[in-house]
Amino acid sequence: MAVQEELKKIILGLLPQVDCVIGWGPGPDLLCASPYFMRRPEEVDNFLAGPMATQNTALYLPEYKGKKVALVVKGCDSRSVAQLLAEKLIAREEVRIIGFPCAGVADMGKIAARLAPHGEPGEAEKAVYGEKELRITMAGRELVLPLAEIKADKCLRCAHPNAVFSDHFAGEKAAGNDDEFKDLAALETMSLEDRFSFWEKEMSRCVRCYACRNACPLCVCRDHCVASSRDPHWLTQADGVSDKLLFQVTHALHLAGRCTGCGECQRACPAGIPVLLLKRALSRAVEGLFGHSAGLDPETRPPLLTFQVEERTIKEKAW
Amino acid sequence: MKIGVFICHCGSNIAATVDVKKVAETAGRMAEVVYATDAMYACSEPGQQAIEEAVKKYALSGVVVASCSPRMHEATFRRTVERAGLNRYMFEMANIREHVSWIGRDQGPNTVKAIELVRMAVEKLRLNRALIPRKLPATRRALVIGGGVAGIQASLDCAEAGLEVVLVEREPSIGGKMSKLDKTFPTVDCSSCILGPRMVDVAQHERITLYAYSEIESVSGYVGNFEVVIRKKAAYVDWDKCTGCGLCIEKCPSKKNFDRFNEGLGSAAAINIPFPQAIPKKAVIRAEDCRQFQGKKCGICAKFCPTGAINHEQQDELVTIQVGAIVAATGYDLADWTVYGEYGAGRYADVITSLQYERMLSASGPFGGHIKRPSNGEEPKSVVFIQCVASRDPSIGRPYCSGFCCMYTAKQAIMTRDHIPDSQSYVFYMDIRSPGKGYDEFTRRAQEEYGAQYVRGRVSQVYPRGNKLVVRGADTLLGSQVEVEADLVVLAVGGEGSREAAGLAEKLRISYDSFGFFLEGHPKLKPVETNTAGVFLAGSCQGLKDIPFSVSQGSAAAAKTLALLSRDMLESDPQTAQVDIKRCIGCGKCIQVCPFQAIREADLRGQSKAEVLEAVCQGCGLCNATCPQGAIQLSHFTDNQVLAEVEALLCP
Amino acid sequence: MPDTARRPVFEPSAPNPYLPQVATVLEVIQETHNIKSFRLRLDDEQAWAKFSFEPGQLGQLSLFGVGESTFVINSSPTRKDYLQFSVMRAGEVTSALHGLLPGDKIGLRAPLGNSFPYKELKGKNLVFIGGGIGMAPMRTLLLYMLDNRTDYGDITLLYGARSPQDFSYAEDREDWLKRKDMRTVLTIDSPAEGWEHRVGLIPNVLTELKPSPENTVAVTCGPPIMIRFTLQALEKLGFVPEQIITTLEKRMKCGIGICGRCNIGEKYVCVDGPVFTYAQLKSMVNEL
Amino acid sequence: MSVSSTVSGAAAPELRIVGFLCNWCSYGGADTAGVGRFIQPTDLRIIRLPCSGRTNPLFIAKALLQGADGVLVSGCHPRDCHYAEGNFYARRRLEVFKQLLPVLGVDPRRFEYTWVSASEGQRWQMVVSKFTEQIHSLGPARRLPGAPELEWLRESAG
Amino acid sequence: MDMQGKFIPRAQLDDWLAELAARFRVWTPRRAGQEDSGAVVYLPEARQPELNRKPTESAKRVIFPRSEPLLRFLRKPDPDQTGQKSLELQVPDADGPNLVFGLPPCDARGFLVLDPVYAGVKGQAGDSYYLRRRSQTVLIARACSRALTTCFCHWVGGSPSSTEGLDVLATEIQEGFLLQPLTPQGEEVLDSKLLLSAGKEQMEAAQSAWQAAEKTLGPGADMQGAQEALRALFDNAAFWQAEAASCLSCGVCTHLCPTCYCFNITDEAVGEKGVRLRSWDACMFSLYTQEASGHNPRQDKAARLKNRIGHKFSYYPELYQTRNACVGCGRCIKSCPSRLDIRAVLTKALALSRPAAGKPETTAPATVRPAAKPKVNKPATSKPVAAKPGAAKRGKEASHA
Repeated sequence: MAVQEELKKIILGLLPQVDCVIGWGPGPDLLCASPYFMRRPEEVDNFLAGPMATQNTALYLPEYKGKKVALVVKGCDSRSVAQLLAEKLIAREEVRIIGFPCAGVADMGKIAARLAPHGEPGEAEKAVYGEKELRITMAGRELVLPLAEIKADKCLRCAHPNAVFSDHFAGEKAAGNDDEFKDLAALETMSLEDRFSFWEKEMSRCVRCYACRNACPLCVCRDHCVASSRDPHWLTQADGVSDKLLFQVTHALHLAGRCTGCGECQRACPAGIPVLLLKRALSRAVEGLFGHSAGLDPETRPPLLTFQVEERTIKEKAW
Repeated sequence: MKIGVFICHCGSNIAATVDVKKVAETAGRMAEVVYATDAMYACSEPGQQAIEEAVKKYALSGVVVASCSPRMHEATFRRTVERAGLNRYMFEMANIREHVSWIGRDQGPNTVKAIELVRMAVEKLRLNRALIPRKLPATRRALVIGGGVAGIQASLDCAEAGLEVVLVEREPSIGGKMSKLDKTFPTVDCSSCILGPRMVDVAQHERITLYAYSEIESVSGYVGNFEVVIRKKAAYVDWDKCTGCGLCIEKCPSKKNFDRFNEGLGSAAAINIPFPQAIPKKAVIRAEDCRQFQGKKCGICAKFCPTGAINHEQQDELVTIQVGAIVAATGYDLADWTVYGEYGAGRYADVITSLQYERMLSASGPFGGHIKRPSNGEEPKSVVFIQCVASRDPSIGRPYCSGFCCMYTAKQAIMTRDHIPDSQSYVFYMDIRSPGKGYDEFTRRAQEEYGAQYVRGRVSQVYPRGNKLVVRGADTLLGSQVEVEADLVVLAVGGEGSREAAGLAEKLRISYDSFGFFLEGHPKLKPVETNTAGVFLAGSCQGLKDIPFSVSQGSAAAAKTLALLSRDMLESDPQTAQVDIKRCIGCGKCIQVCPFQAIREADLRGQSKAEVLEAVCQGCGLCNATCPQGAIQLSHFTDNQVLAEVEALLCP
Repeated sequence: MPDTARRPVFEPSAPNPYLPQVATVLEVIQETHNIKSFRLRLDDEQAWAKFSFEPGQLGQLSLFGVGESTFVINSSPTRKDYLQFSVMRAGEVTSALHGLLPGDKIGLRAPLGNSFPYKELKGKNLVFIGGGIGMAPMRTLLLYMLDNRTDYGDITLLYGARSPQDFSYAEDREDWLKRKDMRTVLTIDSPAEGWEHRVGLIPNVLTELKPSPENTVAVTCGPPIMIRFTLQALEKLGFVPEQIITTLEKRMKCGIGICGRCNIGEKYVCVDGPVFTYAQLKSMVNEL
Repeated sequence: MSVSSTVSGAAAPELRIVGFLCNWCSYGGADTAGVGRFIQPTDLRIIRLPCSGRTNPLFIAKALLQGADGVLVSGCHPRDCHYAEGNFYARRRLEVFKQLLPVLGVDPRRFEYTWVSASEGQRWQMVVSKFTEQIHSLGPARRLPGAPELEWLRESAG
Repeated sequence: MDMQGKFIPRAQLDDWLAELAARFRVWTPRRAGQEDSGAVVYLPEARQPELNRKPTESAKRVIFPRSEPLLRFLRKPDPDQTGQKSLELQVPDADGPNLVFGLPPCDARGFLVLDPVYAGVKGQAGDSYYLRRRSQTVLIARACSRALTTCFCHWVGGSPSSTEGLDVLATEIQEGFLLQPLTPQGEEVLDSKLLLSAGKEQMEAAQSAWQAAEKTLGPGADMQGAQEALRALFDNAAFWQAEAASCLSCGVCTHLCPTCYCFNITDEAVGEKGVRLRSWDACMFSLYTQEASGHNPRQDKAARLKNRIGHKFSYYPELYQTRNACVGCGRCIKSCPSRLDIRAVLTKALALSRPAAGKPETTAPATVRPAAKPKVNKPATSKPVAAKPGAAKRGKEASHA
C-alpha cells in the first residue's frame, strides 16, 4: 500500500497547518473503516486508505466552517467538496484537499451476500484486503472474495476515481469508467406497476432513522429538515410507506442537479433500501437536459437555481 | 377559529347548475365552520351586509365566500370583512362560478366540485394569519426615463402637480422620435411647433431636473424609496459654460461623421448640437469622431470656444438620486429593415426609411426641407412607399402591427405632393389601419385629394434599372403583378422596443417581451403599471403608439405616480416572503433565485441568515419553492396552506 | 415455575395517562403583545369538583390537531373558579393557543410534576424575583401565600420586564402595589415615558434592594440569562443554595417521565421538577 | 366518490385531478374560459398560486403519491411571467420532476405542465379537456398505503 | 406443570408457526430486500424465519411500535349551541396478542429495560399502551449459535443463550429446534401436536451449542464503575467532542436499539378529525430537545452522544436502580454509517476513571480491538437456576477472562 504511506507523509506535512486532517482509521472490525480525525503525528500511523475507506469525508466539512481542515478524498468525496464549494457552503481557503487514485470501496451488502452460505460478515475472525481480493477467515476457514465482486456499484461506474481537484495527490492517477446509468436501466426493465410495488415494498422497511439524510454531504438543512417540521408540515410521523417515500422524493428533489452520486445515503441505510436510485434518476435527467454533472466544477451554479430563456432541450407537451 | 361560509347563487349564474343549499349545508359541517348559509348575490349591498352581521353575531374570525372568481371580487369581500372588524386576509374565496357553474352542465358533479372547492378554501383559511401592511415613508420625487413626448408629458404633469421630477435622456437633447418628425398626422401640423414649447417648458420648470446625455446606471430600493444612480456621459464640454453658440461646430475639422439625429442623411461634426431647437442646447463631442481623441493634434474647438467650455479630459460622472416612483418612457427603435434583401437591404441610396424621409421633409433637416434623391440630389417624381416593413411579418419574427405606419405613410404621401406637385406617390400596403379620430378620413385624403396610388400587396423586389429603381410587387386586388419605376423608395419601417430596453428592464426588475417592450401590469386594467410597485410605463416602450396615445399614457403614468406619492407613507402588500430565522441555515439559495433581489444575507449573531426586504418582495414565492427546509414562507401562500388545500382534496 | 419473563402488570382499569380531560376556555386575557392568559375549567363536573393541585404544578394543554405543550398552572389552588395558564407565543402550539376564543374546547392533562415546598416555607420570609413570563409560575405561589397570609413572614416581590408594555397580570399588579402586607418593586430594563417605578436590570435592582437572607427563601424564575445573574446576586447577598428555589422549563412531551427528552442526567423535569432548589440543581449534571 | 363525468357523456367516474395555476395568467385563463362558457370536464380542482414558480414539485409528488390521479400545472407563457422569471425556474424544475416519475412507477402522463395566458380561454378548455381525457385513459392511479394509524382520518370525514 | 422441553423438526416449523398464527399475530425475523442489500426485519409473517443472521433491527417495535395512535378526536357542531363545536375523544381499540418467534436473546432482554420505564416511574401512571401489549406478547428467542464481532452482550450480563425475559428458548440443534418453556405462557404455546418431546440427547446438544456460542464472544469488559466514570466525564467536553467527531446525528443507533425508548407525540388532523400519534424519536436528533425559544440544551452532537451513553450506563441504572439500559446487541456499532463503537467510548471512559490503568489520550481513535482489555464480567442478572439454559454463561464469562 504505497499510496497509503505516501498519503501519511502528506498528512504529516499538513498537520501543523490545519485544525485536523480527516481521513479514515480503524473501524470496529476489519471490513470497514471509520472516519478518522487526525490532529497529532502519532495518530497518523493508524490512517487507512483502501476498499475499507467507505465514508465520504466531505460530510464533515460544513461542521468545521471557520477552521482550516485537510481532507483525504476519494474521487467521489472530492466531487462533494466541489459541489459544496460551488454552492458556497464552505470556503476554499479553509480546506486542503488530498487526493489519491481510488480503486473502489467495498460494499458491505455484497460481502454479506457472498458470505451468506457461510455466515454473516460480523462473524469474520480475520479480514484482510489485498490488491485484488478480500480474504476472510470464518470458523477457521479462509474465504477469498475478488474485489471486483464486492466493489460498490458506484465504483464500478465511477468516472472520477481521482480527486477532481486537489492540493496534494498521492500516487498515479487511475483510469475511470463510463457511467451509463445501468442501475436505472435495470429498474426500468420492470413495468411501471412493478416499480411502484418495488418502492412500496422497499420503503416499508424504512425505520425513519434518517441516516440517508445525515450521511449526505449535500443535505444543507441538517437540523432543520422538513422530515419533522410542523411548519412546513410535509410529513406525518406515522409509520406509513407514503410518508417514507415522500421523504425520499423530497431528499432526491432537494439534490436534483446537486447530487454527486457518492452513494452515502444508500450505504448508510441500515435497511438496505436502494435510495440512491431516485437521486440517480434526477442526475440522469439533469445531465440529459442541462448537460450538467454535479461536483465537477466548483464554479458552476446548480442548474435548478438558474434558467435559460430558451430551453432547447426541454420538449414541452404539444397539446 | 370560527369560520362563516357564504355560498352565492349569483342569481341563476351559479344556482342553475349547483345545488347551492346543499353546498351550504355541507359546509356547515366543515372544520371550524360555525355558520354557513347561501346568498342570492353575496357581492350586493344586502349580501355584504349579511356577511358583516354574521361576523358580529357569531364572532366569526374568518370568512369564506363561494361565488365568482377572486380575480373579480376578492378585493370587494376583503373590504367587507374589514368593515366587520376582521383583518382582510382572514378571508378566502371559492370560485364556483367561472370554475364550476359556467363550465359544467350537470348539477351532480358541479355540486360535488363546489363542495370540495369550499372545503379547500376553509382548510386554507384555517391557516390564514392576519397580515398587516407595512407603512413606508416615500420620497416625493419621480424619475422619468426617456425624454420623448411621453416622458415630457409625464414630467410636466408631475411637476405641474407639485412633484419634483428628474428626467433622464440618453441623447444630448430631449424630444425623442417626435423631434425628428416634420409634420404630424392627421392635422399635418408642424411637429416641432407643438413639441418645441413643451421641451422649453421642461427646461424651464423649476421642479424638473434634466439629465440629458445620461443613462441609468443602477436602480436599487423599492417603491417609495428607490435609489438610482445616473451616469452622466462625458460630453467633453462643460455644459455650465457652453452657451450653444455653435462656433465650435463651425470650426470643427472633422465634419464627415454619421449624423445620428438626421438618421445618417447628412453628416455631422465631431462636436455637435443635434438640432437647432435642442434642449438643452449644448454641444457634445463624440470621441469616436474627434481627431483629438484619435491621437491627432487638434483641439481647434477648444481654441475657438468663447467660454472655454471644451474639456477633453472630462469623465463620466455618477449621480445618485432618491426617488419614490419611476416612469419608464424609453420609446422605441426602428426595427432592422436591412434584413430585407429584396428591398436592397440598405444597398441602394434611394431606398430610405420613413424616418429618414421625415428628416428630408423637415425644413431644419439636412436637405433644408427639399425632397432629393440621396444618390444624385435630383427631385424625385415617382415615390414608392412600402408599408409593413418589419411589421406583421412572422417570417422575420415581427408578427405585430406597428400601428402608426399606415398613418404616417399617408401623411408622407400628402407631403410629397405638397412639396413636389408633379410627383406621383405609390403606396404598397397590406391593410390600411386607421382607427383614430380623423384618421381614416386622412388616408382617404391622401388618395383622393393627393392622388396617392394605393396598391394592395407585398413588394417582392426592388432593383435598379438605370438610375431608377424598379419596385415589383403583386396587386392582390387585381390579382396581377405590378411594376413601378421609382425615383425614391420609402420603407415604412415598423418599430420595436428600444435596444437598451432589456438592460433597463433588468435594472428596474420589470418584465419585457421578446420584442423589447415592457410588460404592463394588466393588459386592460393596469396598462401603465408594471409588476414592480412604483414603476410605471409611458409611451412606446410598452408597445408602439402614435403621438396622442403616447401623450395620454404619459399623463396616465403621471396620474399613477401622483396618486402613489400623494401620501407621505405607502402601504406595502403584506403577502411577502417571511424567513423563519430559527430554521434558516443561510445557504443562500433563495437569494440566488429571487427575481427582485428582495432577499439579502444578514448576519445574526455570527450566523448567516436570509432577510427579506418586505417592500421589495413582490410575493412570487419562488424562494419558498426553492428553500429546501421551507424556512422562507410566502405569507398567505405558505407550504402549509397549499398542503392543506391538497390534503382537502385527497382526504375528502 | 419462576416466571422469568416477569411481565409488568397491566391493569385494564388503570387510567390512561395520555388521555386529556376536555376543558372549555372561559376567558382569554391579552397580557402583553405576545402573552395571553387563558382561564378554563373541566367540562366534566365531577372531575372538576375533584380536581386539585399544588402551587407550581404543571398542566399539558392540548390543542387537538396541533399538539400539546406544558405550562405552569398560574392560578392559585385557593381560588378555584378556573385554572389559569399564561402562554407566550413562540412555537406551533403556543401560536395556535393564541387563536383560542372563549367557548373553545381544549384538552388538559394536569396536575403534573412537583410543586413549590409551600408547606416547608411556612414562617419564612419570601423574596420573589420574576422576569417577564417567568412571573407566571410564581404567581400561583404568591397568590396562595397572600390567601394564607398569616402563615408566612415578609413577602417581597421584584418583578421586572423589558418595558412597561411587557408586564402581565395588570389587575394583580395593582393589587400587589396597593397591599400593605407585601412589598412590590417593579423594574424595566431602560427608561420609558411615564414610568414611575424602577429602571434597571433585575439582578442590579435586587442588589440595591438588599433583602436579608435571614430566615428567607428566594423564589426566582425568568429567562436563563436573568437567572444566571440573579443567582450570583443572591449568593453575594448571602443566600445559600438551599435558600433559592427556581422552576425549570424544558421541552416536554409525555409529562410523566417516559418519553425521555426533559432529562437532566437521571432527573426528569416533568416528574422531579419543575421546582428545584439551587442546591439540587448544583448536584445535578450541568445541562440546562 | 363516483360522480359521472359530463363532457364525454360517458358515465365514467370522476377522477381526482389537481391543478396548480398561477394567479396572473392561467387562473385568469380558466376564468376566461368560464366567462366564455367553454364547457369542460369537472374532474379538475384548481389551487391558486401567485406564480408557477411557487409550485414546489413536492406538492405534485405528494398529490400523486397520496391519492391524485393527475396533476396539471399551468403558468404564464415563458417571458410573460408576472414576476419576470418565475416560470423559467418552474419549467426546469417541473421537467426534471416529470422525468423522475417513471422511476417511481408513476406514469409520467399523470403530470403535465403548460402555459396558458389570461386571454386563452379556449386554450384552457382544450388543455383541461385533453388532460382529463388523458387521465381517464390511464384510469385511477395507485395510491401508496397510508399509515394504518392514520387510515381513520381518511375515512369519510365531514 | 410439565417443564419438559419440546422438539420441532425444521421442516415442521412453518406449520407450527401457522398454528400459532391463529391465536397470535406472529412476528418473525424475515429477509427483505434485494440480495446485495436488504435486511433482516421483523414482520408479522408466520413463515420462513431468518434464524442464521442477526436481525438488522430489534424486536421492540412489536410492543413499542414505530408509531401508534394514542387517541383520536372528533369535532362536531354543537346541537345545543350554534357557533360552537363539541369535542369527542376516543381511545383506539387495542390490538390482539403478539408472539415473536426467533428473536435473539438480547432483544428479549431489551424489553426488561423498557419495562420499568413504561410501568411508571415515581408513582406516575404506567403507559397503558405498552403495558397492554407487553402483557400479551409471547417471546420465543432462538439461542445465538455464534456471536458477531459487534456483539457484547457479555459486557452487560447477557449471553448468546440468555433466557431472561423469554417465554421459550429455542436452540437450533440437528434437524430442528429444542424448545424450552420458561413461563406458563411459554408452556401454553408449546402445547401443540406438532411438537415432539425432547430427549436428553437433544438437551445435551443444546447445551453444547450454547457453550460453543459463548466461545465465539470477543473479550469481555469490567463495567464496574461505569456510572461514576460517565458522571465524572460529564463536563469533559473535549472527550465527548473527540468521541462524537464521526457521529452523523442520525437515528440508526437509537432506532435499531432494543432499549432506546424515546418518543415524540404529534397530532395529525384532517378537517374535524384527528389522531394523536406517539412515534419513535431519537436523542441523537438535534431537534429532540430543541425548545420553542430556539434554546437547545443539547445543541451539539457531542452532548447528544454523551446523553445517549450516559443514559444507558449511568442515568438509567441510577434512576431505576437496576441494570444498564444496554443489552450489548451491537446493532449501534454494526449499522452505524460511521462505525462509531460504543464499546470503545465506554472503555476509554472507564480507563480515564481508573488512574491505575493509565490514561489513554482522550482523542484517540475509537477502535475497540487494540484497546479492549478482557476483564471478568460480573453477572448482573438473576441468580443462576440449575437446568436452565443460559446457566452455562456464568462459567464461560470466567473462561474468557
